[in-house]
Order: sequence, then C-alpha cells, then structure tokens
Amino acid sequence: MTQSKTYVRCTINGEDTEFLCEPRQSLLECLRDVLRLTGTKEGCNDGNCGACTIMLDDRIVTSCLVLGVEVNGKTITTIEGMASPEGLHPVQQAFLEEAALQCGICTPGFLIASKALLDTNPNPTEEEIRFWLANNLCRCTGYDKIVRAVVKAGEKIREG
Amino acid sequence: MKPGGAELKWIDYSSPETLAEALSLLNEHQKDAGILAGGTDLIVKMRADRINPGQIIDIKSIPELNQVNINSNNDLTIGSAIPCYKIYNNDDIMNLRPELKDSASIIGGTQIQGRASFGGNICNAAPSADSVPLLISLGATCNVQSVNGERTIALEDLFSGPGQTVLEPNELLISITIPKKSDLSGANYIRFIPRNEMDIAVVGTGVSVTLSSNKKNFESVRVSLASVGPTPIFVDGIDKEVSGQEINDESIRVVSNMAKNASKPISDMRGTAEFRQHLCEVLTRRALITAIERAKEA
Amino acid sequence: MLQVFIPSLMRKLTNDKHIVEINASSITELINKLDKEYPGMKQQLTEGNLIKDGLSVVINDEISNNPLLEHLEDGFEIHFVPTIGGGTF
Amino acid sequence: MATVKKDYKVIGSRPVRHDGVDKVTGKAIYSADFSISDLLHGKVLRSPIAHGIIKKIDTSKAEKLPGVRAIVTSKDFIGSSDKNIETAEDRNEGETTRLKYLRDNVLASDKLLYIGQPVAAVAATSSHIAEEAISLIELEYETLEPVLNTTQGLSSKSIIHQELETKELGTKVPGKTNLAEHIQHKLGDPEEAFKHAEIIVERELTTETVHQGYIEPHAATASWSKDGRITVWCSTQGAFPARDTTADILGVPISQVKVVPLEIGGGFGGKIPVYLEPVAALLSRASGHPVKLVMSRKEVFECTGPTPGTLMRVKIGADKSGKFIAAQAHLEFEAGAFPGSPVAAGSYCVFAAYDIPNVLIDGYDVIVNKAKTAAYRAPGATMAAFATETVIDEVAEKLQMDPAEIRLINTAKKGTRRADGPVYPTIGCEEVIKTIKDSEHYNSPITEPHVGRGIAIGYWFNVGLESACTISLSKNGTINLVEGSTDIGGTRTSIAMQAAEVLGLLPEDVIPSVVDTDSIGFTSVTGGSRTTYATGWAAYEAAIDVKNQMISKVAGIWSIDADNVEFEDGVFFSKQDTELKMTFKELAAKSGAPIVGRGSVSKGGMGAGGGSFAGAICDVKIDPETGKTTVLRFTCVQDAGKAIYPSFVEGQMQGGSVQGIGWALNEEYFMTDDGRMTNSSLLDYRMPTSLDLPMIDTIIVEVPSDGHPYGVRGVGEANIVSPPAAVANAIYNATGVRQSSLPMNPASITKGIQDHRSDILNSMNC
Repeated sequence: MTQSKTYVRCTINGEDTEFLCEPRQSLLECLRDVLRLTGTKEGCNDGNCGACTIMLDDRIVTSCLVLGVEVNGKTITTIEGMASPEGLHPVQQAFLEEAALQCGICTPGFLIASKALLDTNPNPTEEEIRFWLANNLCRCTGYDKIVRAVVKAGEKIREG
Repeated sequence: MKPGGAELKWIDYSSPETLAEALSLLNEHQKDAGILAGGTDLIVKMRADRINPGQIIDIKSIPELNQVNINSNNDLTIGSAIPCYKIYNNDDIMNLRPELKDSASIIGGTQIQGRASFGGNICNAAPSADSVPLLISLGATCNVQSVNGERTIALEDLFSGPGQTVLEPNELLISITIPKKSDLSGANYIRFIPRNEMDIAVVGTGVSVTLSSNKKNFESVRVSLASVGPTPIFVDGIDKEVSGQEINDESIRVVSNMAKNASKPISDMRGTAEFRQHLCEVLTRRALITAIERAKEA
Repeated sequence: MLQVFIPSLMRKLTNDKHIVEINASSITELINKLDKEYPGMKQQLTEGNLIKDGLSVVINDEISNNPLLEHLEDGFEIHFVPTIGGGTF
Repeated sequence: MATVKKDYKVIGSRPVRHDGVDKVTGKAIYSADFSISDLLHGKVLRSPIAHGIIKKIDTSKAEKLPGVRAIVTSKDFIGSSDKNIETAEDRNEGETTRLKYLRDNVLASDKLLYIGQPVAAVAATSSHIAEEAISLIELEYETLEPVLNTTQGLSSKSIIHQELETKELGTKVPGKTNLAEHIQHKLGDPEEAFKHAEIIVERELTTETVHQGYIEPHAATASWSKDGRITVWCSTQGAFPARDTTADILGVPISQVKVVPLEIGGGFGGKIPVYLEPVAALLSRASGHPVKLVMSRKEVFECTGPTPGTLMRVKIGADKSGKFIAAQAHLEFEAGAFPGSPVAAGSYCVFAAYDIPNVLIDGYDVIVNKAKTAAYRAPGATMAAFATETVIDEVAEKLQMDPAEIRLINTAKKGTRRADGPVYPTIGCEEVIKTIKDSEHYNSPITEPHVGRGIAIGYWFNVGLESACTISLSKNGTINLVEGSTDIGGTRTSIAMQAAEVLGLLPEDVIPSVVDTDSIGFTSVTGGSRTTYATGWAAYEAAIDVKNQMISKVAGIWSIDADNVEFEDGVFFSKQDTELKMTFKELAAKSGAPIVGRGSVSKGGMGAGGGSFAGAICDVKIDPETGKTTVLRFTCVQDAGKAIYPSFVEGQMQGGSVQGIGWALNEEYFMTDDGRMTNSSLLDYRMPTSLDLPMIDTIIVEVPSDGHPYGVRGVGEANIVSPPAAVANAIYNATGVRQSSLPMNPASITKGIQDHRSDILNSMNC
C-alpha cells in the first residue's frame, strides 16, 4: 500500500475543520504540528500526565493516545476554544485569581479537565475534584491552589 | 537506544462499520493487525516498540461491540469496545452489577477511562489487568468470533501467558457475558497500589460470594487474583473448603490463605514476591468482607 | 586585623591553627602575608595569581563573586571554602 | 538597609500575574511550541550501555534514508576539547570545567559513560524520519564493567575517567580514582566533645536517585546562519548561562550566540544544564536549516540530570539538657558520569539549622556510570536533612524531649558560627521553629490509631549573583520593565511589583518582559532562590534610577534644585513651595529625552541575605497490613523575609512540600545491575497525584533579610528540605519503626513493622 495521508474532517472549537495526516500521527501531533494549535501540551506521550487533555465529543481524553484519523466526524474542544469573545471562562478566571498555576505547562490540561467536571457537577467535593483530576500531573503547585480554584469556579458557575 | 515514547512507525488504518468487514480484515492481516478500541494499551506499546502492527483496525464503529444487553435470564452482555466511563455511567449495568464500578473506575484515570474498554483490558492480557479478576470471579465468559464462526471461552481460560491469550490471530472479542446474579450474592474488586490512582496493581483481588439463605454460611466463593502470576489467576477449590461453612474469621482466613497459596508472584520494581504474597492474603480478606457485606444488603 | 579561618584540610600548614590574624586590605595582600608566615599557603590557594579552581572566598557571611576586587576592612572575617560544584544553582 | 516601612501599597498584594491570561488560554509559547520557516526535526542516538569504549560510529546507512539532511557526532565540534573553561555558572563558583566533560555529555567522543548518553544526532524533514535514521546508525563498542553506586565507585577497579584525580580544596591528590572531590568542614574538636556527650545517636541512611519531574520535556531549536550568528530558542532556567555554555561547547565566541528563552514548563534545577542546544546548532550548521530537538519523557528520565542517590552516616551527641555538643556527618553522593554532585551544598546544609560547637563534616563526590546529576531544588540539602533530622528525632526521644523543644534550644540564630566557618546574619530559624511549636497543627491531639506526627527543619542558603533590569517610561505613565530571569512561577510579577512599589504605580502599570541575551545585561539562572531577591533588587534599582531622572526633569521644569523635590504617593512636589506638584502620569506625559532606568546588581554567592529556613509538620496514617502511608495533614512554615506576592510564596511552599512528600514515599529510580532505568515513565516513576495529598497548609514567617531593600528572602527551595524527614518522623511515630532509606515505600514499611513485631516476639520468648 502506498504511504499516503488521510483526510479528516471534524469540528474543533466550534469550527468545521479539515486536515490531512498520516495514520500514525496522534491527535496531539495533528493539533500541534498540523493545525498549529499548540495550547495542548505534550508531557509524556503515554497518557500519564494529562497535559494533552482535550474534550472529544462528550468526554475528556489524553490526545496523545488518540490517532488523528480516529476523529473523523467528531467534535473536539481544546484550550484555545475555552474562552469566549466576552472573556475568560470562570474556571480560567479562577485559576488566575487563585494563583493555581506556576509554570503553566500543565494548566491547559487541568482547565479542560476541570471544566468537564464542573459541566456535569458544578458543586464537587474536594475528594471528587482530586479523584477527577488524578490523571493530570502538576509538579509546581502541590495541587492545593488548583483544588481551591476549581471550587471557586464551581461557585461562580452556580451563581450563573 | 531508541528515543523512547516517541514516534510510531508507519501504519495503515481502517475503521470498519460492520462486524463482517472487521472480521474479514482481521482474517486478511492476522498477526499484523492491531485492534484499536481505546488505544490506551495499544498505542503505548507501539510507541515503546513492544509491538509493531502494520494494520490498525478501529472497532469502535461496530454496533455489536458497543452494545449493552440484558437478556430475559438477566445475563449481562457488555460490548468489548465500550469505554469504562460508559460502564459505570450506565444505569442498567449499575443496577444489575454495581460492583463493576470497582474496577471500571480505577483503570487509569478519568481521561484513560474515557477511552479504555474492558475488551481491550482483557485482550491486552496483562497479569495486572484490573477488569479481569472481578469478571472471573463473577463467572464471565468471552464471546469470540472470526470468519470461521463463533465460540465462547470462560474468561479464566482465555490467558496463556503475559500479554498472551488463546485467541487465534483472526479472532475478535465481541463481548463479555456475566451470568445472572444469584440472590444473596455480592462481589468486590480491590487492588493495592502505592499511589491512589494512575498505577499498576501490585496485587488485585476480585471476590464474588453467595450466601446461604440465613446469610450465615457461605454457599459459594470465587476468588481471582491480578499481578501475582504470568496470567490472572483463578483460585481453584475454594468452594470445596468453605461451601456450607459458617462465615467467621476462621473461614474468611481459610479463603484468604488459599488465595495467598495460589499466588505465584515474581519480584519486580512494583513489589517483591514476598510482599505480593502477603498482600494477596490481606486484600482477599478485605475484598471478601466487603463482598459479604454487599451480599447481605442485596 | 582580619580574622582568617584556615580550612581543616590546610591546617597542616598552620600547625593546626584554626584562625590566623593578619592585617591586609585585599585578598592578594592577605595571601602574600599568609604565605610569608606559613609557606605553601599561596600554592594551596592560588594558581596564576587567581584563586584556585575549587575554592571560594567567603567575606564575612557571603561567598564573594569577585574576591580579588573586594576591599577588606578591619574586623572582617575571611574563609576559604570548597566551591559548590555541579549545577547546584 | 532594610526599610522599616510596613505599609506597602503593592508589595504583599495579590494581583493577576502578567503572563497569566496567555497561560490559561494556551497562547503562551513554550519551547516545543516554537516553529520557524524551513525547520528540520532532530533525534538523538543514545548509548545502550552504561560503560564502554566507542569503537566505531557508522552513519552511512542513515545518511541514505530519504529526508535525512544531516548527521553529527562529537567529531563535528570545532577546536580542541583539551582545555578547561569557565562556564557562566563556574564564574560564580570559582572553578572551571573540563570542556571535554561538557562536550561528552552532549555528544560522546571516546567512551560511553551512561545509558542514554548522546552519541550522534540526525536532522530530517520529519521527526518520524529522524527516528528511523537513528535506528540505522551502527554503533560499535566494547563493554566495560559499570560502576553504579558510591560504594562500587570508591572500591572498584573500574576507573571511569583515567585522568581524574581527587580534588581537596582545589588541590589534586595524585592517583587513579572515581572520587572526584573530598570536602571537609571542621569546627571545634568533635572527637573530644563526643567523649563528654550524655547521649550519642549514630545512624547510616541512604536515599535513591530522584528526578525533578518537570512536566515540560527539554526542547531546543537552533539556527546557525551563514554569517556565523547562532540563535537558540529553548527552555532554560538561565538564558545567559545557556548562551555561554553553548558557545563554549561549540567553540565559538559568546557574542556569536543569542539565546531566546521561551516560556519554561518547570525546571526545579534540572533546566540549568545544556543538553540539546549545542547539538541542534551543530545539526543546523551541517544542514543549513534551523533544527528542533525535543526530548521524550523517557529521555528526560534517563538522560538528564536527576539528583543522586546517597549514603550518609550522621552522628549527634547531646548533653543531658538536650544541647547538641558535637556532630559528625559522612556524606557520599553520586556525581553521575562527570564530577559535580550536590555534596558540597549538602555539606554546607547538613547541620546548618543548629548551633553546634564541635562539628566534622566529610563529603565525597563519587563518579558513577549514570547520567550526570543536576541541581534539584535545594540540591543536596534534602538528603542531608533526612539524615540529620531523623537522628535528632531519636536524640529527642531518648532524652524524652519534645521534638520542637530540642530543636528550639539548639537553633541557629544571628551570630551562630556554621561548621564551614561563617557566622549567620539575621536569620529566621528560631522563628520558624517557634511558629511550628506554637501552631494549632502541632498542638492538636492525635486520637486515631496508626497515626503519627513528625516535624523537621530545613535550610537552603540562597544565592544572589548577577541580575540586570531596564525600565522605559512611556508617555501614558506606564513602564516597560525588561529583565533576563526566565519566569518559572510568576517572578515577572514579583519583580514588577518591586518596581511598582518604588514608583507608586499599580502592578498592571508595569509591563514586564523576559527577553533574549542580546537585549538585557547578564542575568544569572533562575535558581538558588535568587530571582525575586536579586532580579527584584535590580528592578528596584532601575526604578530608583527612573525616579531620580524624573526628579531631575521636574526640577528642571520648575527651575529648582533636584534636592528640593520629593516623591510620595505618586506625586512629585517641591519641599519648599507646596504649590509645585505634579503627578507621575503628568510628568511622564511631558516631552523630553526618553527616561530609561537601569538596575544592575551583583549580590554574592552562597548565603545571600542569610538564606531561608523552613519547617514541616506532617501527620500520616499507616495501613499496618499494607504499609501504605496516607498523608492526613501537612503544614509548611517558611521564612520569606518579606513576601512580595504571598500567593506565590505559598505556592512555592506547597509545591516544595509535595515534591518532598513524593521523594519521601514513592519516587525512585529502579535500576538494573547493568545500569538501566526500568521505570522511566510517569506511570512507574510515581510522583504524587492530586488524590495522594491533603490540602497543604502554609504559615509564612517574615524575618526581613539584612540588605535587601524590602527584606526579601528567596523562597523557592528551603521548603523541600524538611518534608522527607518530617514524613519519616511521622511514620516512626505511627509505627514505632525508624526508616533509614528513602523512599519509605509500602514494602519497606511493611517489612519494618513485621521485623519489629518479630523482634518484640523474640524478646518476649527470651
């Protein structure tokens, strides 16, 4: 078989998007190298750090363990799609206000994961937050301020 | 040294929409095929150069592999490609077999559970697979098909070695069937890991128990272990020892010691053989106690 | 007077004396005077008129970035200490 | 010099950080995000063995692969390797480094010294092709016996560097050896003093290799232009040191190299060394294209500097009242394949929290066949404190003293002479211990079984070094602040706030930028807890410069003497004529020569500002059957001097604490007997996840440092020093068994409990 690229059509951050990729390219590579959406980060490339977390249809996944060719017809949200023209999402705002980031490399993954949690459970307990975010590693903060930011964002979301 | 965790070699990819198409592709490519459901083991192994399939067959679009079915006998059949989160978020499954959450909610973390399936966890055939011990203790069977036909294999008979199953290269795991739940039965899976998530089981224990009608005696106990041998281990002969026995510290200890004695662990970076044997006893006892409590509540 | 602390590994040159008092206004002057009193000191401390590789000079309580440029005043404490190698900061 | 003014307007507040919005929206550009026209992608071939001799590197097959544009080996370096050079880091350390060692660590020349050492590199049109080409390079070698720990290193006949001689205070001791350096500090007469001790506790302890674990892998892009100029875009803790080292390794003048530091995804000391930059540059020269190299996680673990495994013996003697009268430490640290473990720093810190009159410390820097170790947050101090603080706990127990009380009566304070000689300026050790002793946490009751509490104290000496900063005043009354400290945790803001305070501005009126090495004066690494301290000081100086120029300007406008102008609360006014007033913004809008302020500082090496002390209180619960430790509650107490941005200070304290907890419980390199790491993934190198931790409480103590205009002490490091010892002491209190090795994993705790039980049973049988 000749080694040719595959055509993929999907929705990314609300936009109808087409791209060509090799079947061996992960969705993470496609986002970063093909589509130049570099907000999604690579920390380990084997699903253990969560820095490449994105929303794939209704669920967060690590995009390093998804092939680009798998997302034909699917809907993807990355960090670039989180803020609206009106401003930051409450979870982004809370991360800033609570100093929930230091170096910031894990932050996009944490934000996508935290938003997904709050979308279904805007009033999570500390334990629920810690359990949900256990697939996202942060080496700078010790998670304390991240947990606080998620709680605060939940409050903001509940207030509307 | 290969730059680890890095680039995949060239692959071809197809995403068949019917079972027949998938089986035909698999038959064509045999050992060169890599079955992609969640990819959380497959892609990791390919990156680490541990396997190099040339043809990836994505089975997520095949209806039969994505169905949950409860028949009139209350046997539960779960499609092999269903990701973990759809198992513990499925009310029908949780009403019938709430214990499946024990394992489905601890495989990897939240993101991994968005992709990883029981089918993949089983076919990856790691001795540490978290979904397997509980399913074995529940008496689960595997529904397997190829272009030549279909067959059913008891889950405990599926594994032939680390990463190895008895499946033929052209056979596909379609679904897993868990026989109907007996009255006064309960089950539990627990594992030991140094962290609290995102870890490989040092030891895992799945226990299923059925009580006598007075809830005071064992009727049946099935125990299966992870990470203490080259394959998941079904602990044989427990029923012979404790069926009909009164449930007390002594009979519980008989079961947990049988589990310990059935284990054949090795020492590696995740734990020494001695520590693992010790944990087998502890975890089996704890899982059994939880399973008994659940059975009494049932 | 400066208080010069002699590192333990050099005390064989000072007959095990830990502290030596010397009048000097620069490190170079100090080392020359030390060497006069305790021959061999200069060779231990310098190489080509510079402080030897692997040695740092502490003036009072901080390691000096440019010891040869520092003006020393009466009452200062001088220490010669092993450098902190290996990407420690 | 520390000001007495306490009512700061900006300092102590918590504004939104200047780089924050870009970092929460994915716009911030980190090293792997960088791209440029005509870019090639590179991969590195690495040593498959821990110790051997290179016989041949055959790249001919790889060169023929379509898409391959260049392959380089150490032969591509310009000029001789046989000389000593002074790296930017060395300049502050008063030593030089063999150029051969620096080069061999980025591309091996004659020997293979550790698994993962770079041997050759490929640039190709895609990373997939580059990786394929790597597998086509044929490396022939002869295997030698590897040396894998300090005991082997000090006894083995297998000599790693034939020319290496042991250094003692810069003087070489002749003889072939793997011992690169012997350090000694001696105070008083410890031998005699131990004879008079009421009680002596001596223990041998070990720690395993651990990694900094930053989430962003190393990445660098280099472009070597036809005119000889080299531009490097990379992730580094110090753009200037990276520039200087890259130039040295390449054999070109530093003026030919420009380093553009991109956003950095964590470092903790591990992104001070240069690994990829010179290799990318060589590939760029050979191919004529810019070349990008990105490490995989496996490469990060196996090929970049972790902090070493150690073997330590610590002995403390105390009198009846609990006063320490003598102490001795023997510290063996693995350097990795080249000299330079953090044993020197460990030797400085091992007893630094205490006033002990008689001390002997010996430190040994031992070469082994593992990746060259690098700095990791308070390098060397954490292991040393694990030893000291667990021994002190045992002394306290034997004397039936409260663990905080024994530390308090022995605390170091201003005027205490350390074993290495100097006396302390104003420090906050006593205040930290008192804060622990008086805290609600320390005084809360423990009611559950299998729960224990431990405390420990840690010190990091902090450094000052060089920093530069310029400030340009804009017509709208805002300032652009340009600095050279790469920002890992919000230092742009903590630096900007110090300038804002001087000029009466709001934090958002300061626009800080971290710039390339052509655009600002030399600035040392972001490390040694120095950035907020020293670069903040440079910003303070630059702001003073701006203020003085504005005073001159307004004096000119008013035709009065500049000495008669005052500036307060954002308003310039005449001391004599109360009618003469102008706000900062009004004056900024007046035309005239542009106002540019400069700040440039050189603030000493070790001990800058007196360093920082921190302490930890830890409650753990042990599952006695599985040995699993749950951290129930954790409090970090640290002296910040003055907390410029309290949230960031807390963040450093929490982050350091959690790294220390990970080190205590589960982090370690598993190595085979032939020197291969078997757990080089974030699955099996078990750093703490959010689910493994409680909230981390913080108590900031403020004992202003002498010297710094706001009394700042660096807070980046001291917080990691005490946690492993605090956890160890808590585990002891929960189980009755002392742990003498890190990590204290479930298997070792279980074994400890089982052995302890059998000891008790045996003694009952007797």
